[in-house]
Amino acid sequence: MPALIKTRMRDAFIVAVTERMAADPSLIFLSADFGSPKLDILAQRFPERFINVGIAEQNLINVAAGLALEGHAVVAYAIAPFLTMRCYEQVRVNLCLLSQVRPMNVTLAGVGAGYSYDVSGPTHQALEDLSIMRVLPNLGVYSPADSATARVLAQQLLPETGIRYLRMDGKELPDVAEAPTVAELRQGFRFLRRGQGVTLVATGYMVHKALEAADLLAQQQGVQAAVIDIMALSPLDGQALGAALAGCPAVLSLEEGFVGKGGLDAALREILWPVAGQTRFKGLGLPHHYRFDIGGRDSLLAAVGLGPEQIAGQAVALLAP
Amino acid sequence: MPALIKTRMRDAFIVAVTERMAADPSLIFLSADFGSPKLDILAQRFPERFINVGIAEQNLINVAAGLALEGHAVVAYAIAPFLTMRCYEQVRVNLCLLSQVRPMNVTLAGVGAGYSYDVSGPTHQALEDLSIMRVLPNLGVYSPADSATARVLAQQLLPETGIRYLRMDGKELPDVAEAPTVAELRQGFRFLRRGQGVTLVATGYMVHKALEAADLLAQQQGVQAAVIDIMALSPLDGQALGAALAGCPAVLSLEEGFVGKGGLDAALREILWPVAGQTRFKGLGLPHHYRFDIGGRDSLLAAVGLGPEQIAGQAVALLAP
Amino acid sequence: MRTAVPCVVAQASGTRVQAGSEGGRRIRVHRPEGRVPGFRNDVPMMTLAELQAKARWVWQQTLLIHKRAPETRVASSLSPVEALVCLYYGDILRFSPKEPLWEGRDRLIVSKGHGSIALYPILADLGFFPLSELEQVCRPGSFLGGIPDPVIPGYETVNGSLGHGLGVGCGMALALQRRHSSNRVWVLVGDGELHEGAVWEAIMFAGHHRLGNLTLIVDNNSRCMLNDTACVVTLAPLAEKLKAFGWRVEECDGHDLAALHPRLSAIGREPAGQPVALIANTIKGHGVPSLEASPISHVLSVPAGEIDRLLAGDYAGAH
Amino acid sequence: MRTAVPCVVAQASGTRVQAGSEGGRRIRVHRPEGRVPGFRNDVPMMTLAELQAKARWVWQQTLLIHKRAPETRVASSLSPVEALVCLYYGDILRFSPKEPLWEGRDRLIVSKGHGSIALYPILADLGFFPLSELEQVCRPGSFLGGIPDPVIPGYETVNGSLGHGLGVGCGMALALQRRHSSNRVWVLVGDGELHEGAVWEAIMFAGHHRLGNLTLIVDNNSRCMLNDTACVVTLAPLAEKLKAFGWRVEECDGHDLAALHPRLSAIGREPAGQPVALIANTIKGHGVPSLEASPISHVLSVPAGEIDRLLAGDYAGAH
Ligand SMILES: Cc1ncc(C[n+]2csc(CCOP(=O)(O)OP(=O)(O)O)c2C)c(N)n1
Ligand SMILES: Cc1ncc(C[n+]2csc(CCOP(=O)(O)OP(=O)(O)O)c2C)c(N)n1
Ligand SMILES: [Mg+2]
Ligand SMILES: [Mg+2]
Repeated sequence: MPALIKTRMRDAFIVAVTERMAADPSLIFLSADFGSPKLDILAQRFPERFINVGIAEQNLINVAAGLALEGHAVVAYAIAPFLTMRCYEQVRVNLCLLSQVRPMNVTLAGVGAGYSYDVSGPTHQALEDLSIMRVLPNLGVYSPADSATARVLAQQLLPETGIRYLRMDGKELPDVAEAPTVAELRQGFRFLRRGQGVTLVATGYMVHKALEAADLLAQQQGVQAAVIDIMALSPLDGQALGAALAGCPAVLSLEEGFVGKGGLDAALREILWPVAGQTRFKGLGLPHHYRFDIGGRDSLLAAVGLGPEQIAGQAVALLAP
Repeated sequence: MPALIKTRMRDAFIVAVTERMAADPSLIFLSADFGSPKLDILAQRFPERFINVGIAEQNLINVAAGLALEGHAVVAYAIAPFLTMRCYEQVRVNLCLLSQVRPMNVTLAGVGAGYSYDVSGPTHQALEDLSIMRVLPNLGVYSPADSATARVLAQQLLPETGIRYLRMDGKELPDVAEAPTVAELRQGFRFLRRGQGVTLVATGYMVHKALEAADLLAQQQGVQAAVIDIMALSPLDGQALGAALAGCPAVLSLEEGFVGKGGLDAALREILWPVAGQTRFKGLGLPHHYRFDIGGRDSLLAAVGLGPEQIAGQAVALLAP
Repeated sequence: MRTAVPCVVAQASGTRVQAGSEGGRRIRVHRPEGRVPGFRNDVPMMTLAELQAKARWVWQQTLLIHKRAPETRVASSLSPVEALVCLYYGDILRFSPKEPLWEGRDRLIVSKGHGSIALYPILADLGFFPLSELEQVCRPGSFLGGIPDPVIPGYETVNGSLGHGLGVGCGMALALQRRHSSNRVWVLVGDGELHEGAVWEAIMFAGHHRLGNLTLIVDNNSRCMLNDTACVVTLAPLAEKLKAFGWRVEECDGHDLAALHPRLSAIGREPAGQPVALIANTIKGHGVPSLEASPISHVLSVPAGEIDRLLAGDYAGAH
Repeated sequence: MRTAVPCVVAQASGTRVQAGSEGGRRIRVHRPEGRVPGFRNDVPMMTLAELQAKARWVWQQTLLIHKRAPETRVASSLSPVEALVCLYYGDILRFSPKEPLWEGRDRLIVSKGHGSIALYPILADLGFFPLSELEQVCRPGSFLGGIPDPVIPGYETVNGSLGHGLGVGCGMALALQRRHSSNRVWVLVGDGELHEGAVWEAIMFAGHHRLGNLTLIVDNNSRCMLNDTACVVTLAPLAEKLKAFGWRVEECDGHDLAALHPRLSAIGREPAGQPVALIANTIKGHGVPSLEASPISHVLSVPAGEIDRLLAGDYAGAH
């Protein structure tokens, strides 16, 4: 395991974008009036290729589309719920639909996965994005768990034609592992731990909770839980994931988004359907309502049953005869 | 079976709204510059309570929210993809989120389910709406198959506090049955045909295709397929539906929306999971890309494997040992 | 590269004066010689009368398409006929029919896609696709749908959902500006389309960035779908609005080629320090009395018999 | 119904002149007697000096909240202090602390929710909730979050996502108009928030429907998040923009109570035939030198030590 240095995904991402901007003079960075100190560095280094379009997410997407049609690679940067929901139809029409006919390269980089903006209230929380972005054709949906993954995603994706949404956490987090390999990125998932009995299949911040739960399971129950990090919801190699889960008696999915609403749990239920008789499955995620209560992210998660102890408990229950 | 008179859902809906406006002086009808002859009648009868907000879907929702906060019941009327996607975040913040705290009564009435606007191209086709609206908390999602259902939905829902989206077809269709009962509406589904072997679980226009497929199965294969009409994706009584499907060896879901993306098939996979070992299941719907080709709706559907013969073929394949 | 121009409907012939001539005065249309090597829309220089004849032909073809495909939005498609004819035949737009995405083209975004069926005969006439395709509009297998999409050679973007074109045009204009291209971006919108907030985000952006290579043509037919725009949500005073957002604004009769062509032509050649809007005052359903008279012309079809009578009659006098 | 006003920070006392008095002249503030039976915000009539003292107290409280909860957006919350003080203490807004959704209230939508932490001490002071709650901001279990939500008594709508308030306000104003209510709708927005197209949809709608009971207060602190609004996407000339959309526009120094209060008070009592916008020219991070000086004041926190020094010093002279 790498050291427990905590970093922000957006910083790793922006550093990788900055490097790419040096290599690719076509790359333009658009922000909807959202920034960070690392972004200031980018903006100062490439003032001609950093454009703040203002608090106008619809136009963010449309300008990105126009630039992309003219051959620019574009990064469009904003707070995750606004980037995905305020301009959903712009993403649909001018990116997903248009890129089916004309080649375009646009990376939608959203910050604030799940509850990561914990004191800013539900408008700032991205609870629907995994589900709704997965619905759009021709769109990659990436959900890294750590900075190392965000960095290689940027390195991998920015040079490629295509449209993709990158869901980044808002908080400082330790890396969960060494950076994923290109092959792992391509299939959309990787094993963080091998195990037996139960597999915890998690995405984003829940990967951290899954690892904590796996520790608890090992310490308290003697169960070696496997942990899979889902880095991409689309494209996700369902065949490979199905094969990886073959023979596993119990699978828990973990997402910081509404559960039972077309996100990770739905993807897994589809993949696991053929072995449903042999494999027990339970999808864990956020219950289907908004929360106005204030509290640290982990206490918010614990309040809805997503603390590490609770996850471990669910795993035990799922394994029970 | 009722006579094969074809009617438009939106007409039945608007007639029911007009009746309700006579009974409820608080009810206001908002349109985003979208209409029909029946709507002209409503507008002429209640000129003070018909407001065309112009081609401004975001403001349509926001004005609806403001009126609703002041105690008005509101119908907001627009083309389905624009009503759901152009103002998705407005629906989220000012209806779904706000109505969790303050009582509001707003009915989002969208026209153009699935491919129903067949010659208007993909921007006018509602392919994502079932999936993405189902993701929003505090929102009812209704998908009637015929005018009779649309009418009773209006009668049932308009007096109730709550926010709901009604997905209506754009074409003239015959009624599939007598109007559903209130109990059926409350549980979200009803049997149109009892049968054995295979159950076709369909929503919206696909209910018509399911009935045609069931006819073919009866005639050509001697299989009496059951047909279930899903009238609501939220709230949908999963326990009742699970019980209704108990013991059924094969279930096909049919939706005119992207399949495998959190719509009807995902709901069913969740409901059927406990009996996955005994019940074979396949989700049918639209493949995950847009279509620019022109053609009647049925030929578009046939091109993606959703013609009645193809559905019947899928049922036979699912039943095969 | 242009194919010959077959005439499906007989064209009126006019005396040969140069395009842009107003009254008796002869105004030579600027020919952007050498501006871009390989300027490819080698449409012969047209007289005003020829432009008018072309507009008449396009008007007729639009009605004929509607006769075959009543799903098309005919009233919406008749108001921008002259603007489109000016752009394509009036030596304004640079384009290449055999290479629709030719780098040296000017970009035309038809944001009011539903109301641009008039562009089908123009694109066919110019060789973007065979004229015979006009017979297939809205038929299975055709690429010419009720609302045009970028699968049609000559269309840049996805149309059908209103309010997107200007924002996308901003991105294109910015890109062209960055590479010092002399190409322009033209965006055609409906007046009702200006209700959309996304358009105002783009108007604000273009004004701020002084996108002088961007032109907005407002097909100001003063109607949206259900009624007059003034009754629904008024846009007046439109010129003042746009000016307050940093745009240069011009306004003229959108059906009078003698007024319209010089304006568009001047916009097309003069470098501007700010984005330019041309408010083309038009009539929805222009030339079709039943459409002109109805506030809901948007959703009306013209019966085949009426189209036949109109085509037999005199276009210029129809309103 | 109002609770007594405990002073967490000592208030400056002023000579008793009536609110709205400018210089030496005494202008009686209009008291809407009998307009609505049960007008409940029985805040005692205040002198200008008392209003100023109240503004100072609110400013201090806002800093103290920020000291305890550095997540709060302090720069954004300091610019609208005087506008909020006028509305609540200046006999303008009708409200009922013990019945926050009292039918007879005026509606205030704080569309720039993030930048309205200054409203917390006001609402507490007026009795919407106990003053002790101010100690709990952003703490687990509190309803006072980093961005206020309608779970807070006194807040009407969901805040946090910019650009929604005016449209919702249009719906409310329409409803009030329909039932001939004399109540008004006030909407407070940031200048950067006006980038959002949804706001312009609402501006257009309000202008068209002549929503004279709707007032927009623009907290024109000339900065959005990353920079000066003029550098990002300019809103100038803002008054001209709004006028072109059918609004009456007023403009004044948003920190000068002697100028601001009479304006707001007049808007609040004069029936208008069109929506009214007040552009309150303010300073982001008002009174905090480090914030005033930085174009990215939006994202800056003020260290506790600096807050202590500021509270010991002289507010009025701080800028
Ligand atoms: C986002 C969106 N909302 C609604 C519609 C439905 N619609 C199509 S055309 C139209 C009226 C357009 O009026 P205008 O922009 O004035 O164009 P015109 O046809 O008059 O040129 C409407 C409301 C749409 N296509 N897109
Ligand atoms: C829809 C949306 N986009 C982006 C943001 C992020 N954001 C929060 S405050 C802010 C700047 C606001 O500037 P302004 O409206 O001028 O308000 P001020 O704080 O200056 O009063 C931004 C971009 C948001 N909250 N909502
Ligand atoms: Mg129009
Ligand atoms: Mg500001």
